[in-house]
Amino acid sequence: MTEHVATNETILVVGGGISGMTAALEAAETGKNVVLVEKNPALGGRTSQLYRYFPKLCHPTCGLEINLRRLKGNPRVRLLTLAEVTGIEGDTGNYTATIKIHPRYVNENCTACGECERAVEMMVDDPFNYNLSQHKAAYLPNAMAYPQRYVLDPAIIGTADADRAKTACKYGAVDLDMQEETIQVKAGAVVWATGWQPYDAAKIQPYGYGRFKNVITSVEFERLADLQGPTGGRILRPSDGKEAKNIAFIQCAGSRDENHLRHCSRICCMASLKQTHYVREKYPEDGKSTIYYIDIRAIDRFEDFYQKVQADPSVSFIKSKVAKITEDEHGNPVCHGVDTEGYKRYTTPHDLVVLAVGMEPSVKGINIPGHIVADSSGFIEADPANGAVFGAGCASNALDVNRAVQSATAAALRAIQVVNKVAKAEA
Amino acid sequence: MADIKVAAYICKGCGLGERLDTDALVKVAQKDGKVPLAKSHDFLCNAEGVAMIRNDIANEGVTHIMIGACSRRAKTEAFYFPENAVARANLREGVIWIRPDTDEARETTQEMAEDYIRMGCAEVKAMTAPGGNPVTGSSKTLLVVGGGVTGMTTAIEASKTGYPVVLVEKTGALGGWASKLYKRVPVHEPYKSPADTGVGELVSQVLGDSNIKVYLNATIAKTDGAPGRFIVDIATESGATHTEDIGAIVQASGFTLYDMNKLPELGGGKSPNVVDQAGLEALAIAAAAGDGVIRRPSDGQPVKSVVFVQCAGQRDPTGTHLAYCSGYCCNTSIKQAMYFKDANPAVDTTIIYTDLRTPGNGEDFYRSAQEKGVNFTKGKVVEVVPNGATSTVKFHDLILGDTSAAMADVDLVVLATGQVPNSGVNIEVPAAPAEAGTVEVKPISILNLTYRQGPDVPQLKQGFTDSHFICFPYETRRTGIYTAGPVRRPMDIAQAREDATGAALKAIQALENAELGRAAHPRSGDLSFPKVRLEGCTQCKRCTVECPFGAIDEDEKRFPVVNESRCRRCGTCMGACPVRVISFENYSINTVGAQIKAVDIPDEFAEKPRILILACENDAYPALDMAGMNRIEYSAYVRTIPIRCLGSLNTIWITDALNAGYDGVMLMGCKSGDEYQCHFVKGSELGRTRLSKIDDTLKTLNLESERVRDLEVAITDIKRLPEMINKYAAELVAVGPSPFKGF
Amino acid sequence: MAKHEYAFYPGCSSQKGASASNYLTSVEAMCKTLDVKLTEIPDWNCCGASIGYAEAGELPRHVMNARNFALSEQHLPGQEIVATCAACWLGARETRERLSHSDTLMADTREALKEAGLIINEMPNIRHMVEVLIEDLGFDEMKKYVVRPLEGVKIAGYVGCQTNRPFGVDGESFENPQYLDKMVEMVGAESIPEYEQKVTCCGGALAFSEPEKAQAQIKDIVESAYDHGAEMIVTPCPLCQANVEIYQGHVNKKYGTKFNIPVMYYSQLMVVAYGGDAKAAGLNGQVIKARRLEEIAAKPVKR
Amino acid sequence: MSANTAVAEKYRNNFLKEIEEQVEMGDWVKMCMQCGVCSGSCPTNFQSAWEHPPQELFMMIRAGKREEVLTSSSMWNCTSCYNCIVRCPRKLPITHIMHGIAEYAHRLGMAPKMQPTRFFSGLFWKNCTNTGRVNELKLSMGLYFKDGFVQGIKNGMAMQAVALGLVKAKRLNVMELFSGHKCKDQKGIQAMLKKAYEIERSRKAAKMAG
Repeated sequence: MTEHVATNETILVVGGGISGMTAALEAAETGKNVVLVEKNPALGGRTSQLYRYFPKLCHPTCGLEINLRRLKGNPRVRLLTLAEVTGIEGDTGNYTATIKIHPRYVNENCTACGECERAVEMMVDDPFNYNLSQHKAAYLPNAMAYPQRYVLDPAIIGTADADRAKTACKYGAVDLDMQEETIQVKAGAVVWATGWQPYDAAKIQPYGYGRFKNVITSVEFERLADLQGPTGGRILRPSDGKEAKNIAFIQCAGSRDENHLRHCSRICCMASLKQTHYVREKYPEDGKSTIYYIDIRAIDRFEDFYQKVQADPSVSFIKSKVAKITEDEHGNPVCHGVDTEGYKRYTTPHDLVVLAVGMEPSVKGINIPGHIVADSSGFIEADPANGAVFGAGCASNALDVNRAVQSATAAALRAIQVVNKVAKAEA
Repeated sequence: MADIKVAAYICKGCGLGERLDTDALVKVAQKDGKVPLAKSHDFLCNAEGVAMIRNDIANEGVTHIMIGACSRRAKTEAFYFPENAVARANLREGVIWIRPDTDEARETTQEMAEDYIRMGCAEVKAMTAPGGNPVTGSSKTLLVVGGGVTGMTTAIEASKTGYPVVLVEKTGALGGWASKLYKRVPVHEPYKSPADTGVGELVSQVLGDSNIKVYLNATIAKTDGAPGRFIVDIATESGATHTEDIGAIVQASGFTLYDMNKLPELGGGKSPNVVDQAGLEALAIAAAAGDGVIRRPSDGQPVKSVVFVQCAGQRDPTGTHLAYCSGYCCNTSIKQAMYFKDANPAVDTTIIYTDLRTPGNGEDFYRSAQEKGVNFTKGKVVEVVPNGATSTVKFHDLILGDTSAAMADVDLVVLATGQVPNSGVNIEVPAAPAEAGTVEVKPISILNLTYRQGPDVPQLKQGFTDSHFICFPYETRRTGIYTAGPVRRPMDIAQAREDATGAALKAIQALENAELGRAAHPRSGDLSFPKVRLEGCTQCKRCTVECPFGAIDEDEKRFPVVNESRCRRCGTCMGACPVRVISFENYSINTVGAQIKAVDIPDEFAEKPRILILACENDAYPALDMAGMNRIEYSAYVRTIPIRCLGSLNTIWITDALNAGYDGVMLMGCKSGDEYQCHFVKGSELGRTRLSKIDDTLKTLNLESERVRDLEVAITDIKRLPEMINKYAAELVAVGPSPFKGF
Repeated sequence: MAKHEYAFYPGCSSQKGASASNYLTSVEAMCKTLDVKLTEIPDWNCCGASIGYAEAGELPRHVMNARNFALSEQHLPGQEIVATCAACWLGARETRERLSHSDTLMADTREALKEAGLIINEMPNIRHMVEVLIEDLGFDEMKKYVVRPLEGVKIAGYVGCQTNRPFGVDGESFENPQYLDKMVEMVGAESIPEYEQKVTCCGGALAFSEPEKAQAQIKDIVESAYDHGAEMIVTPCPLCQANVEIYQGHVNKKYGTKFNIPVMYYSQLMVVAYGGDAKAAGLNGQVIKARRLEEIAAKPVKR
Repeated sequence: MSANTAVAEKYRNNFLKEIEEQVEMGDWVKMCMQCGVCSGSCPTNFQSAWEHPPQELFMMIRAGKREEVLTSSSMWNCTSCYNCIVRCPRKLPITHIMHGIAEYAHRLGMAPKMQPTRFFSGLFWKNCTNTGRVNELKLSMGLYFKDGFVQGIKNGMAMQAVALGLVKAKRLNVMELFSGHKCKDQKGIQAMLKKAYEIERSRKAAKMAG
């Protein structure tokens, strides 16, 4: 929060999701200075877009609140939002990162009073809801947003809306002349916690994502269930807004597939088991879930969560990779395939199909400076060749939240080891 | 106490100026709040407004600050005065944003704001800025219990970070389970073949590190003290005891394989040719030492066919065996099957599984095994029948639907039995009295803590010492003591090493903060800590029993002894204390009590009921805030006070409120029970236990039970809370005004 | 000298008097307009098709195709091989892939070819005619020659299997390829992109051996086109064309339907759109007559 | 001793190995993870159930169910639509494996004798390799008469309309029966194929010996 000067004893954390925040806070609470870089206008990352966590069915924003409070009270963390690391020069203990900061068009005077939002008319897609809904072009990213500061969508710059926003703000917080800037930050070590992105479901052609409105992804489903989501927590299907009560969950949508992602994304089985709970929660009488799977991977203590769901009569399990999805005249997605346990053919219509899409590391495609060693799936491997750039969370492996936080904590220590050496040398 | 100067600042921004009579608020602060200095400002959180406050601190000698503006969760950068006592009166999210902007609402809205100003002034006056603990321990040494991969990794990583380590291993050698492995599952590309365990490398690193002191054949005889100042007695084989000063502890006591003798139906203990995964590793090591051929234990004949039985005694819903999945066994069996295939492709290896669980790149390892000709069969093994040197494995083939499938003449059967944590004594289960004639097997304590609440770290229902938090896996209930590796969750070597590294950081962080007197998670950095006015104490032991973190011991006279560096500042002790002698500098019976009393209670004819809300600051209060941000209206009759945790709820607050003429009290705390969401683990549960007795109080006051309402709240209840509040307000109207008004 | 030149592999069904002779007719006319020169591979032989598997075995199948490669290399050096038949194209391409990935297979093949006094040095590219049209010419080029747009004709693009899987046309999806729809638009007719049976299998060779199985699939294919209001079906595959066209009678008998939908080749549509007459378009080759096209083909060309 | 008993002897209790060595693409069978996408993708499977769909055949092979697999009519249901191939998450060339197993069963003489597709498949190959090019008329006639003369006439009548239609459309030439299309270098083709079979046989034998 304060603008301490970054030195070789500073730790640069890239990514403000739960892994990045954890790494930053654990390091800061151990007395290290940290620069935390987030590409979105607010912290929180993907977990903040989830309705509930497995297996406790508690709410991610609960932990986010604590982490934000830790951050607000800690002067050692310097936060840069709307910022992207575009390059890292140097070597272990002595890096210089180039960071591109996109204009927010709103400065620190913002009180989040919301006048600008009321003033503007233009609507833009809301990425926090995976574009299932729209919000004003002057917006607070979400209710938990930190920094608690509005953002102007670049689309309204130069329009009358922009001026409306500016005049609406009594506090001179709207600054339409803000420009993209590039800064350089020194750091002794880097924690790379850029997380994951859902695999592009449209690439899984037989499932018709993009062709059939009522075939959606698991991350989108989280938004439908979320009380703060586009439907206020009601599970309504996209095509006609009808209540979706008979829902199919398709496992390994992209994962464990050499045509898509080679690896198993680990979380999808648990995510779908969790999501059957949403169906039951919203439609206690007539909600119905069907899980199509190859192997249910409810690993370690999660097993009892699996057993609970198995005991639920409203959930059925079919050991089968769905071959293809078609759409019937009512707009219902129809799953075609064979239940491999005893060879039973099925052609089953559902109200909604949820694809449990796999995890693709966000580092994939991004050229991490210094040619970071990554595995065949693009996850950063622990390798001396990476110098003092340490992968954390889902940038390093397909992990659930708990393991991601462990990984981030470990990465923080590795970074601390480097900056401690630097400190010793400089002392 | 030191002379204080309180200043009240009232903001007119964000519509406060338009919606409220801020001049009146200033007067209220002066008259009722009795503050010498009260000002209003058009835009308090901007540079100029903050400068004004700083200036008053510097030049007017202001020590205590009451800010009447937005929520304490907002504008934290601007209103950051770590040196001062600060109270925030939430006029924005708490008043104007939850009230309609109408003329009829104006009066009640103003009353609401004025009360919050009164409350803020009263609170801040009752506070002092925490001075921190003058007596803190400063040991920088880590104690690591357990010399397996996890323990060794912790030691090495801590040492690398510059901290001395004492490592205690109960056996005569380092290495633990991993040292009994022939090879390990690969952790780097390509994930195709078993890799060296690397244990030798770790052992020599530990032994070669002058910063790591190793005790072999040693156990922990006694652990006394607190983070930063643990005093640990280490008992060695020779009977000698060594005492070490320790800053923080990592418990890496590992696991024991589930006993296959409990699985006779699977041939466990029935034949030397039925082994568990450890048994197979031993055979593989023996083979590697010899001609490389894995041989049948019974007669030393080369193994030509081997069957791996997955989930042996695991994933058992009946409760007879392990209910959980150990996670690593699928990869391990794949690895062990490769031992055979890599040596001789002609050996038949079959893995019988129900769900194959190879997450992440394990999928490559699985594919590689198939390429090598390992046969995978989806089925449930019903029985393993040893007959002579071979066995018959009877199973239900789930794909071919064959309930009586069988594999005959199997030379070797490997049972994947899974991990049982070595977590020591389960302190929450009272040791059952030994039945006559039976020999009582007492679990051996790992840490032998001298804590009032027992010798070991609390356990979860399956015996693991995991934290039950998803976002905060390291937050155990014993500050400065972290568990790592399979003792807290079944895991493989790769995860254990990651876990160990994370635990090392937490331990280092704990001892560093202990020295500075700073609290650990979740109130990280909090310098306040509970102080006990012993002269008032009745030695009732509530505090020592209830503290969720075992922070409070008892001295020989049964007086509580607070170990502040074990304390998490939840205030449960304060809530528990019947004589109210426990308090924090910035949070006490009084800081809350004073606010309750500061509220102006209209008489019963005004028909303006008053409802007190005591809301958990972690979940309920943010939810109310967000209701405000969403402009969701709720009753103008509520007055909300954030509390650290429902566990810090002292029933005196309720009695005071009711005596003062409040018509009702609403308590908002997090979910308790097995799936608790309380950030202090047991806080909300203990608070509720206390509440369960409130009915007696109500009876003695002869008040209706409706006057007190407990609400389980999640941070997402943004729409629900206003509904509940309004519902409750309506109910109270039906119940009628409190008889205590106007006294 | 023509804009594009290729070694041509017509395949058995496209020969005179064979089941797809009208395909050949229209392709010849189409290529004339587009200035594409096809030189038939001298003495080419059957690809073996996928159905030959029971007797064929692996090597003999590949050797059959390799012979065509060798002949092409010998007589039309440097030219890519173009097939109009899906099965020919697929069979040849499969052989190409396998030989290029297995030295043993390649060696064995060479050894066998010797017996016929032939040799392969390098692997030729195997193209399907639609690939040539889309990739080498492009829709804009093809559109240029449209002088008689097939206005108001609604046509279902039936891609089928073997031009689509496992290789398919570059950039197209297996489940919802769109090039036929684009071609239909290109000739000025009305496409049906949402035609969901466009990649359903017509039953292939089972149409002969197990008609009832194949005909069940053919019914789905025709029915869906009918439901979408298609006046005709267009396809790039001779076997698809034959199966879907000639068994409609059987389907009607079996299912009590009244289907009578002409099944055309893309090349026939193009020839008509390019101003060719019914004969050039091989319309006389339709078992189910394409009246609408005949009418259009009879109209004078507006220039 | 018959070809069948010979291999059966050689690969006792290891049908998987037999398939791997004797069947085209057979070494892929072990890579199946039983997801079932192939079974669900097969068009004929939904018109009329296969006795055993591909993924089940693979499991049966691993379970050593030799007799059931090789005598099954399942593989002969394949229409070569390649749906399974493009969808298989393990990239198994399922279509070719199906053909391979069928061909092997046929080679061992274990395939169901009158399985129509088996018959037609053989017929087609003979037809096209005979002259180097397919003679569609002979091909169809051959098929109709597979169950004897009378049945042949019946089948012929059933197909009469179709045939006439084709003849009218000049897409079926009655003269084919007598002459028909053919390659010039038929001798070369025959020699070439003879050699190919020779090599293939010796390779398979070598595997069996080795």
